[in-house]
Amino acid sequence: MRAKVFVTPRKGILDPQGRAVEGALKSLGFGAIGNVRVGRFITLEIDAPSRAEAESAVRQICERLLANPNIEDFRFEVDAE
Amino acid sequence: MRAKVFVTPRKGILDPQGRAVEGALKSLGFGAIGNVRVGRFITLEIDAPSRAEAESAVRQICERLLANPNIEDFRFEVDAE
Amino acid sequence: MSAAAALPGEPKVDLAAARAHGLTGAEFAAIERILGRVPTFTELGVFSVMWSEHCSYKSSRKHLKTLPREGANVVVGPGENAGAIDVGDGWVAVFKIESHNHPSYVEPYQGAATGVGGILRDIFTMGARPIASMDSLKFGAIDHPRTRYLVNGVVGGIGGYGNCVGVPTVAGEVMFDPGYNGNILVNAFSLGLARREDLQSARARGVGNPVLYVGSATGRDGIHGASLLASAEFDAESEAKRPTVQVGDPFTEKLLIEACLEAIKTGAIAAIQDMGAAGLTSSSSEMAGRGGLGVELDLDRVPLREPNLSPYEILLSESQERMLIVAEHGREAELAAVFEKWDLHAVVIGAITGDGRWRARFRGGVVADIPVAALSDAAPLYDRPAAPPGRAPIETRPAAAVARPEPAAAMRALIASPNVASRRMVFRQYDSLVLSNTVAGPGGDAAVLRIKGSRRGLALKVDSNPRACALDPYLGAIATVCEAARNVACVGARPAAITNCLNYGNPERPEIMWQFVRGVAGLGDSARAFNTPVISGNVSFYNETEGRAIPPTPTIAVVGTFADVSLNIKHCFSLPGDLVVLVRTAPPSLAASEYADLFRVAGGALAPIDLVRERRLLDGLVECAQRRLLRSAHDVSEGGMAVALAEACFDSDRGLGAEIEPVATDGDAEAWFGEGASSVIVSAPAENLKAIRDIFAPLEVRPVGRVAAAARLKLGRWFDEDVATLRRLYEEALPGRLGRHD
Amino acid sequence: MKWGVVRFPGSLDDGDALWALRDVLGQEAAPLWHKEESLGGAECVVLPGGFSYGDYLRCGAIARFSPIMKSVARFAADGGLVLGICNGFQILCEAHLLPGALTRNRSLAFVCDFVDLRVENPSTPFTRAAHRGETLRLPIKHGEGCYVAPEDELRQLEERGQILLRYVDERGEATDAANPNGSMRSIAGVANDRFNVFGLMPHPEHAVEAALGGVAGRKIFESIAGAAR
Ligand SMILES: Nc1ncnc2c1ncn2[C@@H]1O[C@H](COP(=O)(O)OP(=O)(O)O)[C@@H](O)[C@H]1O
Ligand SMILES: [Mg+2]
Repeated sequence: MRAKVFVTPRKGILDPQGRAVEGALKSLGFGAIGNVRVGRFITLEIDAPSRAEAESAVRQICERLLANPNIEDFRFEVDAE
Repeated sequence: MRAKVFVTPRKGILDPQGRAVEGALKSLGFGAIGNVRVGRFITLEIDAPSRAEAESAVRQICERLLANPNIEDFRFEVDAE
Repeated sequence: MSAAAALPGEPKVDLAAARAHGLTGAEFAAIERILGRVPTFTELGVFSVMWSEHCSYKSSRKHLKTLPREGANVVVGPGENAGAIDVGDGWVAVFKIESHNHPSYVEPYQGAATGVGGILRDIFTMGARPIASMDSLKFGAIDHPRTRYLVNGVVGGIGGYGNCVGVPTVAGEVMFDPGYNGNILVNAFSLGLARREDLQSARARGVGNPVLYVGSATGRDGIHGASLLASAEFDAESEAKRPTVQVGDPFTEKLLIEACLEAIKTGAIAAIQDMGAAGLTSSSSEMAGRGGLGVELDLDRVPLREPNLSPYEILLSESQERMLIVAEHGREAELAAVFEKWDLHAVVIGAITGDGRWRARFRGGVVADIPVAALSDAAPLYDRPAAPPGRAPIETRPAAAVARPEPAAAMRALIASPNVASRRMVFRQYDSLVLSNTVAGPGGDAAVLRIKGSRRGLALKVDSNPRACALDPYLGAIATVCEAARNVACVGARPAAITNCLNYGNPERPEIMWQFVRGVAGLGDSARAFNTPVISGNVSFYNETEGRAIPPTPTIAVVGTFADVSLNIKHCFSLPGDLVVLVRTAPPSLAASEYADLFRVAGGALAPIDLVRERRLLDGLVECAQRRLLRSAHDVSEGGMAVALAEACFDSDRGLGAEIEPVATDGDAEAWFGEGASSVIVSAPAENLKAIRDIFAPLEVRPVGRVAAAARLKLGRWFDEDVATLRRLYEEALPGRLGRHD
Repeated sequence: MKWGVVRFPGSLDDGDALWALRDVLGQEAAPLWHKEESLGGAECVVLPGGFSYGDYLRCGAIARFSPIMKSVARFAADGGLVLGICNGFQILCEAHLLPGALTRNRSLAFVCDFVDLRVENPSTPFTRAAHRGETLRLPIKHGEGCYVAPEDELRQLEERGQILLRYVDERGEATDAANPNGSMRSIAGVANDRFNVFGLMPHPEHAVEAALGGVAGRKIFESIAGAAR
């Protein structure tokens, strides 16, 4: 199965990358853009007997490694393929 | 409108981040996981008269700023909200 | 006669295919003669990279042979992966500089990063622990639309890699010039330290010894990358044919450094070499070639990052962070254990043979079978025609089209000009402290490193002077060597040896070849005069875009030694009341100066350089340091004496100034802003003046003023400015032009 | 006193910490390998600077799962002294032995420079050789040193005196211009609420010799050595 994980900076946490992108866009003339947030996008393949088990493994992985709960939120999707 | 952009390391390009995560997961006992690729996930808000125009702006932004065409691919979605 | 069979579905090999691989008709005929048959497609690829300019040095070898390579202190000269000199107490310093110009233009971050990775591997493959790096960077005009992007990428990449492997970047140089708009230069230097008895060789020995592959798996990275890119001019079309970009993995490099140095200690390694340009092919054939032996590789055992790489791809891949090791027979397991400790896997992929052939097997068949010598010594050698351009390139600017600026305004403009202003925004992004050897990091003249457990130390600096080389490639090369050596002597170290990276255009054009030949002659003459042998180096040709070559740019790194590093000298004034003294070999001129460039005035021709006087200056500086006669010494370079005096006041803590008497007609541009001949600004207690004069005689030694307690810089009657104000101009110029970083 | 300096595969300043402790300060110090669990009887464990496991994901994210970190966590729970420098600070935060997190510098660029730091709380085992308000000049070199924590956490840190060091200007004030990485409240170093675990971004081990960056860093090591005695 394939999983996609989205890790985003938690609201209220400074996101200097997002700010830099926004600044660069303004100076390139893309004025109508705002609230840029830059996070991580992780894809992986997982072997699991069921979708539910795959989901539980991916959740664990996110909590333990892929996201830092102090500063980041995560979301994920698992597709059988 | 809101846009989500997914930037991923291009196929065939070395992805040291993905490799490092995979190695860490293996040593944490998540053996059933493979082919980890780490990219970026960017969200932004965009003011545009139509969805088509928003899409064309986001595409431009990806090409010019968000993705490095030498080593990355991108994909995006625009949702009216 | 050899047997190597084509694989099903492989492209046909003929003259057209050879040409597409960058080989000439004559070269293709030579290959057929050597093999006694048409090469396989794999073999064609192998010949094309090994006979490329980048790997074979076919246009430059003849001239490089004229350089002085020997000296009492030389332990390893050119020929191995890097040169080495004896620096005392049983230590040798191993160093080299290399270019990564084209890859950095295409993909600045990864190009520069992998350039650092590559040069580090050349050092630790010799058994030396890398302890310091330098970078020499040439960008296009500062306001060129691509410059900002390239600077950020290149500097980010150098820092990103160097910082993560834990090797401090301690010095370098940055220049902006429209001559590099379409072709930047990124030259990376690295230096390592080893105990003399631990030095390794890349000379294979022992028929039957296994060949081990260690490090990252092989992917399709840079196939026909560095080697072909560096051998063919750049144009819009090649942008489309871009090979897969190499991505650096500094963490794996760090593991390789530690594991290789530990593995070397076991004594189980017979030979070791990194897989650089032309990866597996060049490393295996070069090791076998040096040892006069053969090698057989089993490509099915090569660790792959993705399935289904062809033998052609496996052999030519330039994936980073890979090493090839010839192990002593029967000791593979010992080595494997060391690599396992560092989470790396050593895989046996072949063996050394006695038949002098370079052979590769794949899926049961032989895909390449070539005499080793054909890939190394017997590669083509050219004596390309060299001729000066029809017109002497002296006056490229309209003579005095613009009135010279008022001197105080000129001073302020120079202090903030892109080629003079502080490089802090660049070197602040580099860890210059790790390893605890950095006595003086970036910001002064040369970097100073101590050698732990010894009183000894090293000084290093890299320089280039393309403007002078454009006026006169011979004198320009001499001026460059003088500047790098002077920077090293200014901190009190004795210049000991040179490494160089010769960046030029297309050598197939006689005027470029002439620039190159003259540059090598200048380098040779000055190296002989200073008794600083050239122990390693690199040639980068084809630095052209759409037929326009870069200015000739020999980049020179000089390494100096201290018997007692505690005697090193800083570049800043340190005590009010000290005498400020100008020491120089000849009067300055505006030729090839920043002043002439900035204000578009005619600088005139370069004056001849007297290498005996230059040597006197270097020796004098070292002697003054040893006798503790000086409190500071600073080399006069871009911007001339006036700028050098200002820089000597820019020390954050002390807040000193200087009062300088009129040295010439007030505001005379030649005197204050002239460059060219070697000049040094020193400060010293007044009572040392006589001793200093005696040491430097017959050079001009001229007291010009005093260090002042008040933080103002006064130059004659024409300039009087607060040091803090000047410093702000100096520090804020580059961040202001390139985007501020905080 | 006996020190242990942890060596992860990507540690870089481990040798520097050992050099500072052993060769300069005359302490007894030994490296501790990340794959092992023994702390070798160390009375203070140092987590040095570097990029523990490459740190491509988040600095310190992977290191916290190493065998040695299990022992370090136990050692800290028992009241043992733990000093995390730079990457070590990042690891301690990731391992929840210290509050907060370290994120990309505001400038998005790596920064290597000397900074002035104000000692905010001198009554801890890590700062007792200094006095309140004293300024220490130490080098920093990091790309991810921006300290962040939720507001209420910050308030608590402040109230309990867990903020030990702040970035300040030459007049000793914690201005925005003197903040090299955008850290909240200019925080350069924090301790846990039991004051036996301390993490800081600056590198005291690179400031123990006059010829190489000053001696301000000695204050930290001397405090710890004194506290253990
Ligand atoms: N790219 C760079 N990387 C590291 N240090 C640099 C770089 N460029 C310049 N520096 C440092 O800035 C200082 C000034 O450099 P430069 O102008 O080349 O000096 P000089 O004119 O004496 O040759 C030197 O200490 C040099 O090492
Ligand atoms: Mg220079």
